[in-house]
Amino acid sequence: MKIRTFNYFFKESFKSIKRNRVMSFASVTTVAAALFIFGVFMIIISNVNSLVDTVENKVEIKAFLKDDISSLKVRDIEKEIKAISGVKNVTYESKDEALKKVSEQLGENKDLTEGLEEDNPFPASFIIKVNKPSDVSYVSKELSKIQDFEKINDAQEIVNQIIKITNFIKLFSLILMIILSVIGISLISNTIKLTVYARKREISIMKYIGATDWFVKWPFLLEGIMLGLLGALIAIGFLSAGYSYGMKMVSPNILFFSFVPLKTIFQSILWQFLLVGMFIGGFGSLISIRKFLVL
Amino acid sequence: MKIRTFNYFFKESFKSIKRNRVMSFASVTTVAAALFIFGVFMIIISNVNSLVDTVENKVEIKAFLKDDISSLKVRDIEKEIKAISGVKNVTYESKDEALKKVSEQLGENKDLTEGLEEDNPFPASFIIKVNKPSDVSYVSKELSKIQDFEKINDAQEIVNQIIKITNFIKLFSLILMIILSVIGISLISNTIKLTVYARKREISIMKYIGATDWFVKWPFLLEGIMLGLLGALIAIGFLSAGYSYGMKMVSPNILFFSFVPLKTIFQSILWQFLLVGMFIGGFGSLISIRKFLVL
Amino acid sequence: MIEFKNISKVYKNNHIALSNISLSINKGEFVFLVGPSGAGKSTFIKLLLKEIEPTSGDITVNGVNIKKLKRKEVPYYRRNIGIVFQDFRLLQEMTVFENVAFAMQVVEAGHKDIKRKVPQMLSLVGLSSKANMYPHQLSGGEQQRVVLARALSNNPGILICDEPTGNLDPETAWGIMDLLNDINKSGTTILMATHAKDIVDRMKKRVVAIEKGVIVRDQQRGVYGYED
Amino acid sequence: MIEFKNISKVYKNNHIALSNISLSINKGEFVFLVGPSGAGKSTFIKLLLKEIEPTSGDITVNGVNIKKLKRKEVPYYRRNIGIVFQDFRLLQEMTVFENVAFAMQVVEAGHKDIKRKVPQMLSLVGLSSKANMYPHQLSGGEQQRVVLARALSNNPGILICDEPTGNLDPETAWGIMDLLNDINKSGTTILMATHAKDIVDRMKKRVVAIEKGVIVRDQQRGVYGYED
Ligand SMILES: Nc1ncnc2c1ncn2[C@@H]1O[C@H](COP(=O)(O)OP(=O)(O)OP(=O)(O)O)[C@@H](O)[C@H]1O
Ligand SMILES: Nc1ncnc2c1ncn2[C@@H]1O[C@H](COP(=O)(O)OP(=O)(O)OP(=O)(O)O)[C@@H](O)[C@H]1O
Ligand SMILES: [Mg+2]
Ligand SMILES: [Mg+2]
Repeated sequence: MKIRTFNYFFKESFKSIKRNRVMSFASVTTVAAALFIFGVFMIIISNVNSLVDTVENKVEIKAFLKDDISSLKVRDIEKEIKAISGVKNVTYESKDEALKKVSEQLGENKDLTEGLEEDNPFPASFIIKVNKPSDVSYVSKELSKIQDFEKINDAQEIVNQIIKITNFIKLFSLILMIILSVIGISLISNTIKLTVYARKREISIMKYIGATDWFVKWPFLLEGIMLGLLGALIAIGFLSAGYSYGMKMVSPNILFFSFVPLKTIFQSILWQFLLVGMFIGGFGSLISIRKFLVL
Repeated sequence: MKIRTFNYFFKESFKSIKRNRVMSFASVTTVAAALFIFGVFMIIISNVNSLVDTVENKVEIKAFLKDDISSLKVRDIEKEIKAISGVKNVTYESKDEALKKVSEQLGENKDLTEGLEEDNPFPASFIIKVNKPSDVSYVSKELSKIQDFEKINDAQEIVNQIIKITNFIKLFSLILMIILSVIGISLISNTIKLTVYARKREISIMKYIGATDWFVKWPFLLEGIMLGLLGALIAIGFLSAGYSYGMKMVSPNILFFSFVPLKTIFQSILWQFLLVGMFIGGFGSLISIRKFLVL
Repeated sequence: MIEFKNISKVYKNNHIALSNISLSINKGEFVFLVGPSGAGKSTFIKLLLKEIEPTSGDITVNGVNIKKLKRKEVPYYRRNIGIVFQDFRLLQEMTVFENVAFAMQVVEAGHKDIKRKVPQMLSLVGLSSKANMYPHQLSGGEQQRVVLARALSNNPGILICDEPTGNLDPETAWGIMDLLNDINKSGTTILMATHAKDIVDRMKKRVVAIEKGVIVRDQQRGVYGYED
Repeated sequence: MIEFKNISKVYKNNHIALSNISLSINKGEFVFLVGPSGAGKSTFIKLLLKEIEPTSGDITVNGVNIKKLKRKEVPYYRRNIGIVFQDFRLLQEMTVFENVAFAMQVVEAGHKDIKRKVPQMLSLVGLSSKANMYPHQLSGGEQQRVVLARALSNNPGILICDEPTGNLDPETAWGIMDLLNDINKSGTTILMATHAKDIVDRMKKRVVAIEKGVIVRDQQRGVYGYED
């Protein structure tokens, strides 16, 4: 294809976008809206994931040491624990610290532990964090092989619960994403179909005066791609603005959780959205134009 | 308007829907998609609200009684508490029950409370549930006027936190709903604009042969309403099916929370969606057709 | 009945299509509007239809100054005017029958009237056998005849034809002219823009010749008058 | 050069538009296609354009059986055929200049060629002053001339005209005919469907008359031959 023909296609697409202002606007809005909704979900999901990570991070195994174990032995055991695969980090909690914790747990009844310092009944323990909640059962089995523990508290029930909730959230987001993609693509391809439909006369005239199929297709393809890109850019703009505004509004109200930073989200969606916008626009054009090419 | 003319309009709208199959399909899909997304959010929000309700329900004030108060006096105090506005219900917790609770709280360290039965150091208390979290501060002030309490524990901080989170969720849903409504309406009105655009020749011919503005508008209006209704019905269908399937899938995995039943959700969305679908379709038609009526 | 008073029409690009035209046509007249391509014939017709507004001057139809018609009144005004367009303007998605019936539905005619009148109109223009075909399945001349049937379906007081025989063979064209003559005799005013020299010459009706936006001739029982 | 061999065309509704037509047209000929409305003239032209396929028979153009052309080859085949449509088929969103330039862009002509050729074509049909107007701003005759300019812009070997003077006044029509005559003399084969009796009679070219889908007359230096 000659370069000047390509230039012509570009000019033609721009002219056509300008000429069919209403329809171009509709297409861009549709792409932008679909991607925006998509983006809202992506942001929600990535925040939920980060929240889930935070919660998962809190899954821990507590292994209570038998009484009268020397601090030298403690260090050996710590090394042993660290060697177990799946263990993320290990914290030692001495008898004194355990007592302090319990008295804090009791809250307004803390007087209860007064005087216990001398004959502290609470055992020292290791608090072991694992990489994934699903590592808990393996790590806990390995720990039970070490003879120095009185008792291993692996909160298996809570862990299972967390695994289930996480899986549920992931499944739900996946399903929702698939549904939204299908809806989005069908909306856009319908819009472009309508654009082509409104120009079928033009297409038929082109065919009569000897235009090849690709000559007819190219401007539509470029137009679709440009509209898709524009829609993607608008969606990205609104998402970024909305998210940073939303974070500012909401952050002071939420103590236990920090938002995924805008930059992280922006980096991951920018190229994805531009590519998806281009693809949707171009592909939508091509499938929409096909049936009008048969003269 | 004559009845036969109205019949004609109806027939005309049906014919036009059939004739413009592609475009009608696009409109219905758009309405259905917008309402579906809307519905997904409504379902999420109503479940979140029910979750929040569950949590809010757990907000309680604990008022510890001074020692040596007769069970007769206790009953008087209970009546006094119940009279405070905002109080939902009141439970009495005796010294024995308090001790049992603490020993349960201590978990594996429950041996600690052994032997304390004889000289129980834990005070009896009233556990007061309030209607709304925001009632806590008033009720707690009123309680402090009763002289028989050693201490009133109103967990003001936790309550504030919950109020903030609830408000945040409500604000977020509101904003999201507004955004989605605007997007939905603009999508639909654009689609209908395209439909009208593709038929502008038809409209101009009608005007030439002496059709009144309303004669031109009616079939489009009816067509819009029918398409909107159809879209709403499809959205309702998919939502109901999807929700009941989703509940079945997910319910066994979640222990702490029960879903809002399908019937409740269905009842609230059915009429809303049908009305919104009708409105969007009809209104979308009318605003889209306006500029084409000027000959 | 139709009165143009000092009508000028200047298009947005400053093209003067009609300049200071005055003309009156009586009820029941048959007037040919002739003139070279671009003379302003279609502009004249569009003004009469209130599709465009004159730049200056007044048009009175049946005693009503159509400049002063409200938006709401325009459709009722137009119902009294049947129109045959130069470029057909048929609804592509409707059959021949439906296209004609449509014009009657627009003016809220009864179902029975429509059922009775449409076949009458179609046989009048010789298209009974094509009633269920779509415009794209018709030849150019057949389409033009459908437009004529549509224009006549509501018994308009005025019939305007812009080049109604341009796509017709002489035989069919004369058939149409005989028809128009009959309609004219039954009282309908007819205004016809045309280039068909032999038709104008033989019909011996009033001829109004426009050139470059000016009436250059207005002749009872006139001829086409341009050398070819 | 153009050869129709036993061509029949039956439309889906079983209407027989052409039945067993055989005809050959030599390079450089000027042929009038005449016949009443609905005779099958446009059908003949559509077959030649490969817009529709014959029900039976073969069409050979420049030695190529067009039935056997692949989908991909059809555009290149069509580029050799200039066509003036009965119903204009101009692009409403393009100016007169753009409409003509468009036809050249479609066949990937150079920018300079386009800049040079389009004004030439427009002045040929007498529309230089309307270059920047849109089709709806033109009179019917002006639109028809734009279509002619478009058809001629790529110097086609064959020029097909379906009723090219139907909307023109006799003077303009004769201008167009003179033009077609010149083009024909420079070697272009011309096939023209028309109802214009005086033009056919005076041009004294080959006349092929079709009636009800059958060739009833094929006459060198013929006349229109229908009584009007
Ligand atoms: N909307 C418009 N804007 C600008 N100029 C216009 C417009 N409509 C028509 N014209 C110009 O006004 C002149 C008169 O046009 P009109 O259509 O009245 O001609 P006509 O007599 O009907 O010609 P024909 O016989 O070819 O149909 C033409 O030169 C045309 O180019
Ligand atoms: N797509 C179609 N389906 C069915 N019948 C058709 C179709 N196209 C044309 N016809 C019929 O075939 C016949 C020939 O049509 P054609 O267009 O060839 O006539 P024509 O000679 O060009 O007439 P005119 O001079 O009026 O343009 C007509 O009776 C028409 O109704
Ligand atoms: Mg005109
Ligand atoms: Mg024809």
